[in-house]
Amino acid sequence: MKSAVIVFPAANCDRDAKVALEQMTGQAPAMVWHQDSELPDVDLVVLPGGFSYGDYLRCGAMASQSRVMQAVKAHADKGGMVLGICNGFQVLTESGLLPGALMRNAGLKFVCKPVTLSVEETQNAFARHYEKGQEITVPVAHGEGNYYADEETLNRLEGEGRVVFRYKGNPNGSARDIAGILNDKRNVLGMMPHPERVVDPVTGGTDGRALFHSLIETLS
Amino acid sequence: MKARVFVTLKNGVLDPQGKAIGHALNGLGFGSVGEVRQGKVIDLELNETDAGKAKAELKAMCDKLLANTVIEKYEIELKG
Amino acid sequence: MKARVFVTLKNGVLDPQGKAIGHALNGLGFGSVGEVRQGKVIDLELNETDAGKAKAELKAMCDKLLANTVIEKYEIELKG
Amino acid sequence: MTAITPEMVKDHGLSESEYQKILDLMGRTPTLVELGVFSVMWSEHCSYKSTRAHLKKLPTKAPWVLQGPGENAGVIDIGDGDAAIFKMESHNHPSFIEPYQGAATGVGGIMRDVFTMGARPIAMMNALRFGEPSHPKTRHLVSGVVSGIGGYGNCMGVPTVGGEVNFHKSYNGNILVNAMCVGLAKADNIFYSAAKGAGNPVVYIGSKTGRDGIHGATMASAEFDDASEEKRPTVQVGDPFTEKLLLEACLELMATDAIIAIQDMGAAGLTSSSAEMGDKGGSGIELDLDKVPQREANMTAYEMMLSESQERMLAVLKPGREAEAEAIFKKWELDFAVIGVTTDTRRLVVKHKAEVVADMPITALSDEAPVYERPYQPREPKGGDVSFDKSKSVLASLKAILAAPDMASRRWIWEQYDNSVMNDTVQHPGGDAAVVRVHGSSKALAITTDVTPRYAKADPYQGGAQAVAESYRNITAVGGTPLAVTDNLNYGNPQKPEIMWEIVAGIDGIGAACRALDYPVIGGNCSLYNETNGEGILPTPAIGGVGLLKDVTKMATVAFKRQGDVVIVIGETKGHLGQSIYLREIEGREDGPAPRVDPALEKKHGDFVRGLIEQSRVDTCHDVSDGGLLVAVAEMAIGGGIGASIGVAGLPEPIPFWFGEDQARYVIAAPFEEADRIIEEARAAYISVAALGKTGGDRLVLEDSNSVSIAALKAAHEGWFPNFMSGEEIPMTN
Ligand SMILES: Nc1ncnc2c1ncn2[C@@H]1O[C@H](COP(=O)(O)OP(=O)(O)O)[C@@H](O)[C@H]1O
Ligand SMILES: [Mg+2]
Repeated sequence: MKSAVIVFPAANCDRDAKVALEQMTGQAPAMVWHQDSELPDVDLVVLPGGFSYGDYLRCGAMASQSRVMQAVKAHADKGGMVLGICNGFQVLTESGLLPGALMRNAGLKFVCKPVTLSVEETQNAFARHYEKGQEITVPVAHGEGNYYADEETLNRLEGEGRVVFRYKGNPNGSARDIAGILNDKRNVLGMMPHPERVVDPVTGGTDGRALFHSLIETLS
Repeated sequence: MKARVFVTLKNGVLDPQGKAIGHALNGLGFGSVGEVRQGKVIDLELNETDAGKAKAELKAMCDKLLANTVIEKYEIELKG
Repeated sequence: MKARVFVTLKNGVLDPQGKAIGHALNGLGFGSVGEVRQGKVIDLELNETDAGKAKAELKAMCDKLLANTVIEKYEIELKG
Repeated sequence: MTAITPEMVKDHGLSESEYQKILDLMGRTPTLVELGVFSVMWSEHCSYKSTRAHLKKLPTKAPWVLQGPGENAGVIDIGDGDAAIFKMESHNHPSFIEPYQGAATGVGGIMRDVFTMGARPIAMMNALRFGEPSHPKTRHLVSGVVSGIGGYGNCMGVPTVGGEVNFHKSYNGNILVNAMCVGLAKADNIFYSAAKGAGNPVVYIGSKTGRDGIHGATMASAEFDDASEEKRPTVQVGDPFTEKLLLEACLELMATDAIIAIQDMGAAGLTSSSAEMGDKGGSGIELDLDKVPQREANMTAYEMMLSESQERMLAVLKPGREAEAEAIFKKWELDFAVIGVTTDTRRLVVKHKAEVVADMPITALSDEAPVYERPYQPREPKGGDVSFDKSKSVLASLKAILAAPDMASRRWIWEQYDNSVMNDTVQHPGGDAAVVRVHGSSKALAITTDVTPRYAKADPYQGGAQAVAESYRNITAVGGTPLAVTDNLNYGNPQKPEIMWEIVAGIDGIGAACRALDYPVIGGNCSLYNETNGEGILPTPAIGGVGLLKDVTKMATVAFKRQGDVVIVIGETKGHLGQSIYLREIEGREDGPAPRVDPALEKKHGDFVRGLIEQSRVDTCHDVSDGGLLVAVAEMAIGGGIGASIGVAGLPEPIPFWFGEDQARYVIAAPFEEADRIIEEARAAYISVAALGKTGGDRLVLEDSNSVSIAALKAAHEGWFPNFMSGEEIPMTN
């Protein structure tokens, strides 16, 4: 599986994403600068977590307008896989690749802690190595992860099996405990928790590995 | 010309920050305070003298970047 | 009565957000945009009919909670 | 040209004799710009004029110390060509005035100190002191400071992994915000601030200069009174986004060999960075202020020289490398300008609008800065009453202590900090020391900050020594070898002899402990004049310690891990109740002498415990500090969600035994056979050791009789902070 990580200014989890991909796939991802207008030939594009553009104005807003996002959209349109983690999820909603919006946490505070997620859907490229209903522990670290969409959109997401992860013990007020969703073509996943932080037992667990395994299996 | 853009949450979208402010004001003894909503104000200097053009440009800026119209609405004010 | 309070950074105080927004707008091709400053707008419902009293109360709220006058200034607008 | 009046001299915080010295050094009346430069360079903050003579007594050397005090941060060798670079610094006064921005810019400042030396920051710590919880400002300050630290650190993508918090009325009008940054570099690629050589370009990088915090450095050295809250000068606003770009751009430039010297612009911005770089390099510096990137129109030379705008650096490049450097900064969309040149004159020359506005010998700003041997007046260390009500229930007291403001869990704070970004945090906040892996290796750094101000008040010497000892223990308890410390000496007004004595004795205590423990001081910061309306804070010499774990998989943690482990205390329990949490929380008195530190014993016990961890014989360990033995055991039980049954046959006085704060102690837990061997070995080494009981169940059972559920202890411990803060105002972020 060939992958790329987009480097937005101050999206500071780009290295974490790179290390996790390297560890899981045995292959270093291409690091793509936000001002590049083309992507290398890859199967998976990762929009990493962090604070692109300082999260100024709105999280992900400025990054969604950067040049490279045109290429990411084209990649997604062609059916290429896109994974947006945390700030990356925010970039995906801001750029319209995923529906809804991520608002300030209901508790108004940044929250960093391991949370329990239930895997809701496994019939997709990102979660097939999990079991439906499986509970996994993955950390969150965000100030604006409160997923919002109108009722109709929420119903559609649920009806179409596009809610992949749900919180058990909602840390941010997210609608219907949503932690991660797919686009309608099921090739774009956005999630607030950080799977790349749980691939190494020394630093917090291995519950994120299955996500990468799923992608590797799908894409190679 | 100068312009001011207000970006506020749409009606119906929950505003926990506004609520917290209201709560805090009540707690400080400002009993007359009812609902509170918080938004953003963005002041811009524009190198543009035509009001019509300025408005159109500002609208484009809002749609593209300044507001997320899934949750927010905006108002534009020109200040001569 | 309804009121709107603007809380903005004092002149001369660095506004990183405003700076970044201006930069982004220029980058998006809005070349006419000069300086940009971002602030907060707070809309309040007040259970008070006397404009003078309302103003005084709002001023107290700003001084006490809504603004940090070390770096911020505020404006109050009554909306009938 | 502006004539200098006695009022202006006074407004610049210079005494008459200091001004006379300036006249002598200059041989003429200074210009206004020169007066401003003197005032900041000779301020307490920059010149350490009250403490310099005493700081010299601290031990600063060891074979692994690559750089001691005197640079932007200290550097230690951690093997395999790796170096750890760290420093701690205060942002007390700005944080009291504007808690969010004050704390945020404090974080930004200390990060720059570390990355200016070529290190990538990998961990942040914060040592905080607030007023009493009941004080009307406390909640607002806690909320603002914590969100400011998080706001900046989280955005930088550097994990904030620990710290400490105390509440005490002496901080009601003067909180303390001390931030520590630890970074990693290659030992052969460290950058220093000595601007050697003449004719080299001096370049400015980062944000533009505005009228921020002008005279911040002198403010940081002036006492607060009620009026100053009104006429406070502007506080700087932090821009973590720009700092993140600055970090990446600097590291990129540092990967080339274009840099001769580099230094961040901290307090007193352009003035102190240029003067210090010239001083260290034995060169002169000529600046042309017209070239300085400016945020505001019509800035004067005075304003530019004294501005404390954040996120800026000054560097000296090899000639001809400007374009290469500029390309890097342009790529990161940062300002870059050649604003001067090094000379061989040893003078700082500043030009503005084709006029020389300052021309002064650099040594006048450094070597010639005043040094004071301020008089000090020893006070008898506190003795006094440690009587207590013997009828009080031990377990009820335990529960109350676990929920006391100084003892309750700090989870409410650390969950607002991204403590796992960079994916190398091995031990998160909540343990004795944070453990952060050296990226790509199996070794790790252990990091802690410590001081017990109430001890330092009762006995400044012992308080200083105890801070070092506790930091040594915290690192040992996770299995680390303590290597070096940075200090942050927070005290009151040094012009008062009784406070000056607190400072002198504190430094002596720190020095003695560091010497005995082979734990040198490689950097530090002094924050004096921490008083409000003439009342000093508790002396607070915070110690930031760093140690090394060679194999991170052997790390120990506080939490009980198995049922049936034997709980062992290492070190002697005499039952020292003086200045204990017990006396304060249960008896309502801050009384008695501080516990005494025996550094030789600390070393002996520390080496023993660390040996057990390194040999993989012990994975569960907690040092005994605030609250004493029973609190330590309870924290281990809460951490693991496993109870214990403990007791000691024939205890004459349970209260001092369980709550006394004797030093040099650890609690460990190990399976039965291993425990037996450990006890035997300890005895053979003449180390005081005792088995307290066994882990198991879900209750803490004392002397086979009374018990309390771990769930109840946990609820008490976890509950206080969120309950206290629930009356909180809204965090004022964007
Ligand atoms: N301000 C803070 N930020 C992050 N973590 C903190 C803070 N204050 C305390 N902690 C964490 O809480 C735990 C307990 O702190 P403390 O009681 O000071 O530990 P110790 O007694 O071992 O020195 C430690 O892991 C510490 O790092
Ligand atoms: Mg400890």
